[in-house]
Amino acid sequence: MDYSAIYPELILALFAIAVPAVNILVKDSRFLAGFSLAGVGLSMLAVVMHFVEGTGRVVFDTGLLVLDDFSGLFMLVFLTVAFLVILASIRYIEDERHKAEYYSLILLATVGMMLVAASTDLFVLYIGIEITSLSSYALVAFRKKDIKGAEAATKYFIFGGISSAFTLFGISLVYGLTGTTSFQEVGVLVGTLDGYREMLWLALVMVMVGFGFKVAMVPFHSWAPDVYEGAPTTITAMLAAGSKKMGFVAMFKFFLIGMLAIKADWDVVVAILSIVTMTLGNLAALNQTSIKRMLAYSSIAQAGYILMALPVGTEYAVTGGIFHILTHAFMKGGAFIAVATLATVAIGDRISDYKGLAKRSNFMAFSITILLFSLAGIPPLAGFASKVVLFSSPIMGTVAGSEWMVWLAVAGIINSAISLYYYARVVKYMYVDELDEGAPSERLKLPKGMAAAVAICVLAVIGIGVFPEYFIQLCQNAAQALFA
Amino acid sequence: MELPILSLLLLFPLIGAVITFMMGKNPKLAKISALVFSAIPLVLSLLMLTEYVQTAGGYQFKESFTWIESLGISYILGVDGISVPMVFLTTLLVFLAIIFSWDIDHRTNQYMGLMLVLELGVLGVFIALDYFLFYIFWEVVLIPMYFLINVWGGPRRGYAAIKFFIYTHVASLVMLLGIFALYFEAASVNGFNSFSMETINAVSPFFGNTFQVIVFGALFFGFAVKMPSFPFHTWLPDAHVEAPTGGSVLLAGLLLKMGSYGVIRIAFPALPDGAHEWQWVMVALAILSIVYGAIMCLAQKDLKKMVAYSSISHMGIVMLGFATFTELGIAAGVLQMFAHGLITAVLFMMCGVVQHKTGTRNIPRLGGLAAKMPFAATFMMIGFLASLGLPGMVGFVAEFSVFTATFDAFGWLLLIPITSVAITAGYYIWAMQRTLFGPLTKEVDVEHLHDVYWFEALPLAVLSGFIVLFGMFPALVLDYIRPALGAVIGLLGGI
Amino acid sequence: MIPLEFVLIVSSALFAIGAAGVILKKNAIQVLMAIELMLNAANINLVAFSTYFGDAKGQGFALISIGIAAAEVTIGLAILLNLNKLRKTVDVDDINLLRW
Amino acid sequence: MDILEYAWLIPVLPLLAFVIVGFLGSKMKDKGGIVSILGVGAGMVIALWSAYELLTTGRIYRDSFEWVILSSDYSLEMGIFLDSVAAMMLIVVSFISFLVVIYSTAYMHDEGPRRHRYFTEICLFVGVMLGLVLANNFFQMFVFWELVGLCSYLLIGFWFERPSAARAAKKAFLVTRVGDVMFMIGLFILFTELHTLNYESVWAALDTADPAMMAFAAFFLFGGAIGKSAQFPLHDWLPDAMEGPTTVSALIHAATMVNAGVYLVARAFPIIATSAEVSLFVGAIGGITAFLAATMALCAPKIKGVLAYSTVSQLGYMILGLGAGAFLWNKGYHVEASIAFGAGLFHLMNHAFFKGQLFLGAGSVIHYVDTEELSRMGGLGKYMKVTSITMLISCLSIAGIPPLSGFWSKDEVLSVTFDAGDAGLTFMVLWVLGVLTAFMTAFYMFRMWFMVFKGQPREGSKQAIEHGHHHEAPIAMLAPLVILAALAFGSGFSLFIGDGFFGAIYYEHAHVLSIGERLEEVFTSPLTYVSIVAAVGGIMLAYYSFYKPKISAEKVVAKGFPKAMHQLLLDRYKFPVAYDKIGYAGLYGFSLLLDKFDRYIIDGIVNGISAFLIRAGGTVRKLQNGFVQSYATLLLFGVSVVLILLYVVGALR
Repeated sequence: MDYSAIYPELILALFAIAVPAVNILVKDSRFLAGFSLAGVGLSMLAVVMHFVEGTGRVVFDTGLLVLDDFSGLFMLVFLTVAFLVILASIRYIEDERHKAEYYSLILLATVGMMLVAASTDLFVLYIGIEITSLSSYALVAFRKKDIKGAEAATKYFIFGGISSAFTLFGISLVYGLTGTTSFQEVGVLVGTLDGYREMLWLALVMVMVGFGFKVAMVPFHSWAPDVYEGAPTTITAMLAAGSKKMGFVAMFKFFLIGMLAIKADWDVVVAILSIVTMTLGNLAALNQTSIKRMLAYSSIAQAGYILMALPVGTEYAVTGGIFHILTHAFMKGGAFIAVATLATVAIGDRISDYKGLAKRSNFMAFSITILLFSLAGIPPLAGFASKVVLFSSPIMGTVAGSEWMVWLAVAGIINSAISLYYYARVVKYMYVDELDEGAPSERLKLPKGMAAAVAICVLAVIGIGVFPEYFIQLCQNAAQALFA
Repeated sequence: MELPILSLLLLFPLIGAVITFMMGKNPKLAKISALVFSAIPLVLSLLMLTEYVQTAGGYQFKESFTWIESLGISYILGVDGISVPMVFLTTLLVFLAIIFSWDIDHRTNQYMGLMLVLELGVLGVFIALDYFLFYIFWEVVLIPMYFLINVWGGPRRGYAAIKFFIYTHVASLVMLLGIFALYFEAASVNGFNSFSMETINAVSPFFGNTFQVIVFGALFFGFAVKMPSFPFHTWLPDAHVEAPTGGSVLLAGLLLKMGSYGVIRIAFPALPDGAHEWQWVMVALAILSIVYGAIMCLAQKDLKKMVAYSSISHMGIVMLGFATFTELGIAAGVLQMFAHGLITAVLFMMCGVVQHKTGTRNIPRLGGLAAKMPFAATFMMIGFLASLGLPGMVGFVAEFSVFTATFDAFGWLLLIPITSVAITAGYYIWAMQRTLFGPLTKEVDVEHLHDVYWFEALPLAVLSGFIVLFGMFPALVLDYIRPALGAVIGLLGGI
Repeated sequence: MIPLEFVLIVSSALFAIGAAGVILKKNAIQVLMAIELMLNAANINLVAFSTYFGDAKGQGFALISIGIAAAEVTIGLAILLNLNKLRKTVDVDDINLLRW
Repeated sequence: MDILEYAWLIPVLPLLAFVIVGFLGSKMKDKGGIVSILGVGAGMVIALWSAYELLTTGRIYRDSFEWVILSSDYSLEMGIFLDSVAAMMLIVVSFISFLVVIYSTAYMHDEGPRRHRYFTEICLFVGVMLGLVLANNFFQMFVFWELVGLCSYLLIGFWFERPSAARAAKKAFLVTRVGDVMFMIGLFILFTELHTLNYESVWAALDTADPAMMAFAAFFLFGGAIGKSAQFPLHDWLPDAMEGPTTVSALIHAATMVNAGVYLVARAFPIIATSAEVSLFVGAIGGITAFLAATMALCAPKIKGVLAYSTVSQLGYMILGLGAGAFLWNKGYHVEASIAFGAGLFHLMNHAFFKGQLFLGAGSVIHYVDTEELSRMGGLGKYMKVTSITMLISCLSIAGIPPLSGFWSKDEVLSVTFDAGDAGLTFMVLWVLGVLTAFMTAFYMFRMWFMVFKGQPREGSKQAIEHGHHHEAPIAMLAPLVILAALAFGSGFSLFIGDGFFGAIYYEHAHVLSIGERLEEVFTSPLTYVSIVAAVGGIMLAYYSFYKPKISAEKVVAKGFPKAMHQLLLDRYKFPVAYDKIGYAGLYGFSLLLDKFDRYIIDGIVNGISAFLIRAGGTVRKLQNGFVQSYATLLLFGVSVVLILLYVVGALR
């Protein structure tokens, strides 16, 4: 039996299991981190091999899991995120116990995401989501002494439970309506179910709840700010950059393969949801005092942008969506990791704590500026490049004839203009404002690993921004693979 | 192969900016490096002026490389008679502004670096021939200006900076949507993706009418905010009042030009029908801006705010010239852009000088400066007189021709904007009477009132020289502009 | 044999009860149990449909999801225990440090 | 060699002096006085030489180049167009400028370093004024027109630290600017109608052009003249302009710049003549101005004030003459028209001389007594012989006593106005006004002269005399006085030189008369005696009220209507108030209103939007109340909403 399709998942899963075992032999936490990094690296290698060999679409025997350009790309994204998070965590969780479990959980969560990316079947997808959810519940609660962490975990868990229940129920309905759970077959069959339209809608919405919960899509978003704020920042980074993206993968698969036949039924509604999502996220972010919470809301807004790809639903739009997911992983992940980094050198997560940061660490101030401006979509940064593709897709649709799509683009640009306000505010604190009297002013000594993680993100953001061609290609192939 | 002047024009400010930023330790060195790296583009642009073949028309010094193939985006640079004067203006003003800011002692390296970044952006806007590239430079300009206002600005700088940043950002985003629409429409005509201006503008006749009207609206909004045209102008006075002098000089001298440049370079060629449908809106806004801006100037107590509003009025003249759709009008409009760039630079430098020496820009509190600082007074008068369109100074011919074109195109409608000629004289002469003449006032510290320093006098002198030179020989500029207009006029259905 | 509708009605009712419980119950443990109800409602559906279609896929999946649910409960209880240790309460109305 | 080939040097030499003085003057010991004399003098030599050439040969010299090509069908040229009219202007401008510059070296001596600025600006003025005269097209004329305006502005504000001077300068600039705007409009009309602004091309194109538009063009061009030549209702800046140094008043505001308007009317004469209405308008403005200004001069308290009003009044005469001419031409009386044309310019020349002289004389008086108040002078005759006598000559000349120059030209103007009266009754009225003006002119000039030079010394002159400089002004000041006085006496005799003035300066039809014929024509017409009587009557009245007080002016204006009238005249018919009302109350007030609008409405909207968004952000944020169950509720609620949406949209589709 050919396992080549699931090498990446297998490798990572094995490492995930191995980490605690290794911990019994080697106590050194750095080694653990290195070990898990190696796992991530190997798994990445496996994916990259697939791209290098160009072995198109590889199917795991019964066809529940595939490795193609789409899943491969997302596996890379998830693995990169995991890599950065682990890299950043080395210092961040130094003083905690159970490091082995921490790393192994991160790896497990990643495996879950990869399963989602690879799945061709609702059930498998559900399992993948659950694996990720369960491990991230634990990760959010990882700091056992931290009240906020515990609260965040509780909320995350309860909300996650509800939404997964919804999803499961929805899936059961889909199964009941079509007698199958494979996206392809569902996609073929939904077109024929005119009698059960309403039933189908119910199923669609219920499934959407679970995915919407992951991507923090309004009205299933309310957990996100609290959890993002309460969780250990590295984990927040993973949630924002990893599991959120997993939600999108699920949505792409479900809506654009499974429900494409009845797109006309849901596209406007999803469009409305996307607009509401981006608007609400941005508005709420406007006057936050905690940078983590601000970033949380901003990532709700970003989710709104990416959701655009669904109602537009063209290959070009999906390319844009995937591209923005890709860049957002770096921007948001980088931003949260930067916050975490500063936390390790006793700079709180109040925005006001960043006053005159440029004086104390030019590198951090510059990196955060780049990341935030990229989030705001200022050229020539990655965020701009991806937004260009994403926002232009509804215009393409409009020019092609469906006028209502233009409002998506309009809402998009208005929102990114609004978002500029709170991003620029942080920048102003860091660069324009001077340090308060008596505030510590010595230069910061940043932990190497975290700095490296941040640096990687910044470089990626600039690099993708200036030379997006290759990445756009990747996303295009992925989109094609999705629609294939 | 001959050297890629345009790429070098962009390269040197970039390098210079990086180097200058690094000189946090040594302000003196930072200033010098900024000076050098702004001098090189100036030399290059002079070289370009000589190399450029006026009669040839079309784009020259073209460079073209594919950049983002899958989206049809390429790195295309080129200049024609419209952009050549702007490029020269840009390099000149940045160079002089850097000299003028010689006494900046707070975060000198950052200030100078930002100036160079600004130069990079503005130059890029004027020489980019790819819509995507154009937009990138267009946005790049915002960031240095945001910091210039926000770090070195006046008391309400925070408000002004963010207002400028977001207001113009909204405008450019709307413009971006318009560009997307153009891109896809052209793609559907051509059958292949391309952001190249020439490719898209070439097929503009095939664009549907309603399409053109809507998209022109989007683009024009973007440009009207930048110019700025009534009623989208309110960010300008705030930005100017708070900005440091060097910033104001570049803001009024160059950034506003980007708006009108966009109209002539993008909106007209790409959407001729749209332009025709919008003609009366443009005319109305232009006339409103002219008269409104002029009258607003009368009311201003703050010298700098007055100058800011005068910019609105004068950019309105540019818009009016363009809106005639005649060769005369457009040529005059472009000339007016150039003229306003030179003149307004002098005016804002003078505002800076007054602020510097007397500690206030409040006209009623000033008075009798001519007695204590004759040179400053002379420069101020040159600036004011040039700005009110005195013959022999560069502004006059432009203004005169715009109004000629207006009468030619719209007849007696001219009577409304022409009033501004008198009003403009009114507020300038009145301001002169109250600031330069009469007895010295108590508010001003008479003892330590000092005439202009060398680093202030030098740029002012150079600019004044150019104002008179081009005032006596407008042909020097017009001969670049006129041959280039054929393309635009042709698309607009003229000639 | 029991018609499909009946089963569906039961499962829907169960799901509704669960949802109501989630919203109304103040004790986090009870909320957790309510969630379990919702999950099981889904499972009932799965089983019912699979018998209806006569393929085992559904039942197999139901089994898996029960397993997942079990894991979920475990983690949930762990989290709540830790919460109880820190805050001396599992009342959902007491936990709103994180807001706005 | 043909001197006209070098005519371009005429303005260039003074401008050269301007540049030299401007940059190096402060170093020179006399602050550039000599250089200016040389520059202006050299210019004058060439000017007079070429004028001689032109007037003797009667040829016309043209030269031009394309200054700037604006577009395929619009281009602006710069050039030289020299005919007899230009020649006459050249003589007047260059010669008087030269004398004034010489005079200034002495008069401005006490100004110290400031003379540098003075000479710079004077040289600039002379240069651009000559450029204006040389112009071969209306655009070029406008360019220099603006520049002379600038110089006038600068020189009026020479003592800028005096608020009054600063204010006067501003007023001069702005009021004339209103005229300039009209001038510009006129240019636009011509430019767009005829696609050229060259004098001759325009004149040639008139027959084929749209008469209505030409009428508008004429009207607006004349608007320019109204501003520059201080005609009603834009006349009020000139009296204030006396804030400048007296030399400046003499040169700019009496002899040269203010004539530019008349010169413009002369150049636009054919255009004006195309429309009877506009011609009538021109004449009427001229007549009204002449009359109003004369009335205001009657009781002007300051010596320069009297002269200023008299200038306005005399300019009115010139405009009246030209207007009458245009009207006559339009009505077909071509010969009379050409005489009228000549008459206006004839008066321009004569006036330039005697008014220049009067101002310079006034200058030397002020130089002597340090006051401008007539009421503080008196009895200076025996201390300033030269000044008093030369000024007496000019007074007689301006009053119109034969055979002095003023008599000839004023008489001509009045007679052509009378002729025009046949064609249109309005001109009859204007003629009456003209005669009354003549009477008043004689009166106020001699009122001034008596009050200054005769009677008992009042305190101003007392001090001056006691402070014991019993000597006249220096020679540099006296020489110009004498020369100008000679011209004020004799310039009228140009009627009898060669073909006579009207043989040289005319429109289309030369009007050549032998001396005898001329004298006959003049002294046989009853009109001549009317004006002579008016003049003599005026002098008599002045004599009896200010020299041998039989009539007391004070008593006359003590009460009743005369008092009110007197006050009104001192208030200059409330014109300054009206200007301020328009300027401050009207425009400035409106601008303040608009400022509020800008602040609170337009900017208010902008700020309102952002404020709204931020407040909305606050509310949205508060929705996040931290209770997980409310989140769950939101979720359930959301699900139902989405479902409903699906149904709604499905229904709509």
